[in-house]
Amino acid sequence: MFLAQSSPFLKPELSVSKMMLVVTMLMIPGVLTAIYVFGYGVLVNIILAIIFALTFEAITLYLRRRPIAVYLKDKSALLTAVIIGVALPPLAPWWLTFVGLFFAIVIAKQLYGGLGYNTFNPAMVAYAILLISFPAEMTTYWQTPAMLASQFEGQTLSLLETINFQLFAQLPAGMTIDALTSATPLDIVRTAVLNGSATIDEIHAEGNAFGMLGGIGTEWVNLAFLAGGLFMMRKGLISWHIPISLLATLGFLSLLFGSFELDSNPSPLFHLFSGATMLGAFFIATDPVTASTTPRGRVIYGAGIGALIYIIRTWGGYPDAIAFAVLLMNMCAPLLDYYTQPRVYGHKADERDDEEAS
Amino acid sequence: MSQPLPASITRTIKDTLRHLWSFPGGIKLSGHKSLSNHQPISTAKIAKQLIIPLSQHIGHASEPIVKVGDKVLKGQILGYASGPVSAPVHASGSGTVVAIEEHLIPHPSGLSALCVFIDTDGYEQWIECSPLISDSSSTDDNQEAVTHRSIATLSSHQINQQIANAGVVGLGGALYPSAAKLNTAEKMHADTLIINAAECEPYITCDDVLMRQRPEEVILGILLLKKVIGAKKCLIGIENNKPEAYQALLNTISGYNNSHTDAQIEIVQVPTLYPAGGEKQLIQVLTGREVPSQGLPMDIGIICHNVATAAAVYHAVYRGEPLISRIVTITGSAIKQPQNMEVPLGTPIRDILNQAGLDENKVEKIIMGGPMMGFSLPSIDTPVTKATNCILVSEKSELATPPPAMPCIRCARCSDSCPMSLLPQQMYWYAKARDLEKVQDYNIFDCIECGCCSYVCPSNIPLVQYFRYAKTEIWDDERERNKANIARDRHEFRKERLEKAKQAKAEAARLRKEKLAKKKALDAEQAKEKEGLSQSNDNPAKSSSADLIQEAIARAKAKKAQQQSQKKNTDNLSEAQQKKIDEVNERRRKKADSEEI
Amino acid sequence: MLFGILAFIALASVFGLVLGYAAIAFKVESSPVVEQIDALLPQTQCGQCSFAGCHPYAEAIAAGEAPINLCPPGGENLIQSLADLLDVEVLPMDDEEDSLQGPTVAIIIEETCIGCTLCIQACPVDAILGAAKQMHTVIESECTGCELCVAPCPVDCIEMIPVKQTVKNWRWPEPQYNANNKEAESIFTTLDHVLAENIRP
Amino acid sequence: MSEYFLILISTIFVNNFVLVKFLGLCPFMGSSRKLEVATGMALATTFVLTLSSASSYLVNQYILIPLDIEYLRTIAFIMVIAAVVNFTEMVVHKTSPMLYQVLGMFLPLITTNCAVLGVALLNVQTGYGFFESILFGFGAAVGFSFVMILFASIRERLAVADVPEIFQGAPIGLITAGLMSIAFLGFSGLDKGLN
Repeated sequence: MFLAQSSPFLKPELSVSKMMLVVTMLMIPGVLTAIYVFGYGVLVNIILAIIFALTFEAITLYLRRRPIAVYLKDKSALLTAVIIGVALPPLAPWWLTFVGLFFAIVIAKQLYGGLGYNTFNPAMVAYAILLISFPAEMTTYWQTPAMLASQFEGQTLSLLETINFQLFAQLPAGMTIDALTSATPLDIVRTAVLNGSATIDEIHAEGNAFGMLGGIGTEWVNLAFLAGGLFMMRKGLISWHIPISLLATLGFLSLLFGSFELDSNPSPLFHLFSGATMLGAFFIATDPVTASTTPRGRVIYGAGIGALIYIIRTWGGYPDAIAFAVLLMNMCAPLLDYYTQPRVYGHKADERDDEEAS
Repeated sequence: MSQPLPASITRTIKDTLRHLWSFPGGIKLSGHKSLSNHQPISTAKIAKQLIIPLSQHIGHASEPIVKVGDKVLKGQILGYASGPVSAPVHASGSGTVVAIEEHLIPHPSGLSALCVFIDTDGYEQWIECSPLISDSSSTDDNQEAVTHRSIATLSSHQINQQIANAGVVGLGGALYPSAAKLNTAEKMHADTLIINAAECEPYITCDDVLMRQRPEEVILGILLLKKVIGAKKCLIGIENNKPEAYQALLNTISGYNNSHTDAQIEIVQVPTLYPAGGEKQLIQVLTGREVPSQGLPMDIGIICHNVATAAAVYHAVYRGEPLISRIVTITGSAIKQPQNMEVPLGTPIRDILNQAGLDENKVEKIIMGGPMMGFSLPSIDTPVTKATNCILVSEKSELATPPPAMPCIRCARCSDSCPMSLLPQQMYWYAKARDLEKVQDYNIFDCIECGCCSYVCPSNIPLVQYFRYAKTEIWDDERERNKANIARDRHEFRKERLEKAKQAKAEAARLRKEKLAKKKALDAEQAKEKEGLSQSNDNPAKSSSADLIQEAIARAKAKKAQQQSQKKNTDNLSEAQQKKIDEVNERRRKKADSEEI
Repeated sequence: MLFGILAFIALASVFGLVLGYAAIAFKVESSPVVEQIDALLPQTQCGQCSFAGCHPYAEAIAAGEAPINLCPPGGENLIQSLADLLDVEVLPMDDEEDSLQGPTVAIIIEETCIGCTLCIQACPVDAILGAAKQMHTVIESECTGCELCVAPCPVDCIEMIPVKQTVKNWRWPEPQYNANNKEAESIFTTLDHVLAENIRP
Repeated sequence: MSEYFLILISTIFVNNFVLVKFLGLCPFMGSSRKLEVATGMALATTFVLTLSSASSYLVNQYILIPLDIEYLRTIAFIMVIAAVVNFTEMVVHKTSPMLYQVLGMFLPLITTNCAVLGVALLNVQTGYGFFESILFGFGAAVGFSFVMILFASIRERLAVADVPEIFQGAPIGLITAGLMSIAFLGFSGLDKGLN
């Protein structure tokens, strides 16, 4: 039997499934660090998220009459689940994850046609919806980082106790949720600056927000994600454009504005190594489906996210802004793609402008 | 002959000093070239029956001038060139024409085309060849100088005529009649001749072995090409994975360059990066200049030919032999003895595969051309044509059928690897939606179909096939539109004709009636006169003739108006549409001469 | 109250006058949309739209009297481009079955033809040659495949055959083999499919 | 100066007319199938909104208030806007066919748009002066144009996506608009934070 197929006939090793798997694998250092810093809740979140993600994916694929096995095997849902699992508050109740994954997989992904067609980053849609709908749960269930737990005589939960709390909202006797949790560094700084209750130096002195580089606890998580991300870049799984331009813009803006009012503006390092900056820069913003695809477009896309992160963190209504910044730039991606087309071989540089003018 | 420095040394210095440019994208591929490039060029056995397609080139198919039953000699013309862009076809063996009918040809469509069938007699009897330069193989001390002098005595037109008569076409894959290309180049005063010896596709080694084993033919062919267009500069671009071929050419060139400074040929090694052998890419790497979109290399004073074409030119001029055979690489892991074979055109592919040893248990795919740009053969009973540079017979593990295409995840690997800086992801998106206008906005006609995008796609999307699909759909739409234009004209014409006929009929009827009326009136008048009444009858007659004139004028006016109101499709076009049409026309004019890979 | 109404009326009249003046002063002739539509139609003059040719159909569309989906030879592409031109919704083809056939041309079976010229009179584009009592023949390149000549023929000697596929007018098939359509593997990859598709009688 | 800046930021991002105030949804959904059309619509809206906030301010300040007929404000605004826009359309049609091709067919459409009336009424409610009114109208229009063009570019992509059949067209468009709206909530508090 001869096969009629168009050239080329050589096939490389890489596949979507493999790409997704490797990216997920490279999140492991960050995930492990997060578990160390924030306790077993992170692990429970991730496992719950994976279960929910695959279930929702399978159900919607079934309803849409699409081959279930093929699309479950592409592992894109897995990656989304892990990102949501890490991004949610470590002690988030199970239904938060459930609602989040529903919006991520069913609304933001499958209703748009599934893998490759979604306009918005599913994980970030979930996060933003949860943040708007359940602001209390999303900000209070942050377990005190391991570095601070001893200092504040905070209590920690064992794995079983964590599961018990997240699934059934039962704490071991004598423990209160307030004792277990504390505000995130970004939150502390923002509240202080907004209320004018403390200057940066005073927060420093208090020692519950600033670590060596960025936010206490989160700086290690950020470093781990940075390592994973750099490895991805080295392997050619992601191009440098988005993460570098994102981090550069964020750093530059915090440096620029930080040098005016030192009292109310934390250092660039704090911005880069707090919250979900590195996770966002390397694993969320680089989601190829929702990002811009042209070289110039990717630079603008990354820079836009970086700028929005700084703007919303500093002047906006939310302590961390990865989700909104990514969603806002997701919206711009098609337009960016359209207006940043590279010059095609043999065309003049200003040809496109001519076409538009005529 | 003073020789201060050995030529090879000056050459090496020049090479290292020469600035090379690069093209965007491109991919690194493993060459698999050592499979077939160590063996000497073998000769194919003459087949029992030769099947020679009449269209082995871009442009009009040649018109057969032999009849069934004719005896033909080797090298005899079978079909003559039927237009400005066409090439003659010759018999590649002596024998009898047994049929001129449709037969499966090597084409991705699996369609048939008109072929001449020759039952060979085995005598291999040549017709009389008339070379322009006699190729005396006597070991003259200063043979190069002699050769060169004799090239100088020939006129450019003379050489080109010989090339045209020999049916030489671009053997790199474009199949554009060489004589027509040289003609245009000469008219446009191209000053740089670039010889494409890159051969960047994996597996193919036919140019490589040609250069290694017959460098003399290549160089003399190049000198001839240079003479025809009067080029000042000549660059040979060769990928740096062919050191032996490079050395062979270098050794040959140094002789010519030393004896005649005006014969200057520069040979340049370019980095091995697919598709460095694409015409546009090679020009970019060597000169840093870009061929304008929808344009030709000649627009920037460059003409590009393949090494095999140069060798064919040599054969035509020095031996008077038409293009009736070519070197074919037979390779792949399902071939027992991979090799390069000089094959008479028209030989069934089955024959040469058997000669090279086909491992039938292993065969998975049979591809003509390379794995990046070739196509799978519809049948191995198709003949070898001027386009057949390589037959790649793979086993299953070698070139697997791709898994089903997943949706595009917009990872942009395709656009990062595109040597033309296109955005395959966007073109795919719109080709899939059949939004042909948008696809053209994204410059689909700049795509050279090199296959880099499909190769790197993690979703296994057959991008190149989508682009080919979109291109052929666009051409089809154009044909439909042209046809609609013709149909409209004819319909309008018919309506006018019918209208005229009707008017003529009505006119005739009216005239008849008038006559009758006049007659009646006359009769009546006569009767009245008879009755003795004196009354003038001029007025009615006068008025009726005035009416006639009025009517005639009105008719003429109406006709004029009708003619003016005749509309064509092209009358009410927006600027953008007009622009597109111009583009299309431009493209059509130049399409034929596309890239040589 | 009354004052308000009066003031309002005054205001309205002023605007009315200004607009009325502008309507006269800045009058603009509109562009002929009929010709634009006609340029898109395939010009088969087949009358399958129930109008007497393409131009009348274009007039009807422009006047809003006919929907845009009555032209089977134009197919889905035509509907799409008409929808774009007129900025209306894309409609499904009125008669789905007809649009599925590929392009055809008429041929006259020469043995049967009696030379009655009826088909010549029917042909909207004068693509049939012949004279009374002489055998007729179709100019294949001019035939639009409208089938108008088939019915008048008294001896049924006109047949519609598909346009012959050649290497020049062959089109690459759209890739069908993807994750959503795995069954397409056999269709897409085997050459039998290509052969069956392209070598028509 | 910073006050004007804040008006712009507030109307473009924080209180975006379409995504946060849900005004002008009709053209937002209706003319966003193609990027070119949406761009034309956006430009036309910018034009009309700016013009109408200026004219309605003038009518309010110099006709309605002196004559003490503010209770006729809504109807008066509708009339003024309709008249001004129609007049402009005719002038543009006659004088600049190029501009007419971009704006022309949309001008009459937006005349009756709630966003236009909304801007005029909000201007009066907030008690903006002449320049502030114009700025407010312009900012609202820029915000509208911004999301309109983004939305159109997204919808062009969606048109080809493998969206489940029952969600094709308007449904997925509305879901997209909803998600855009959520993204725009990220700007909430920005006007206060900047102040």
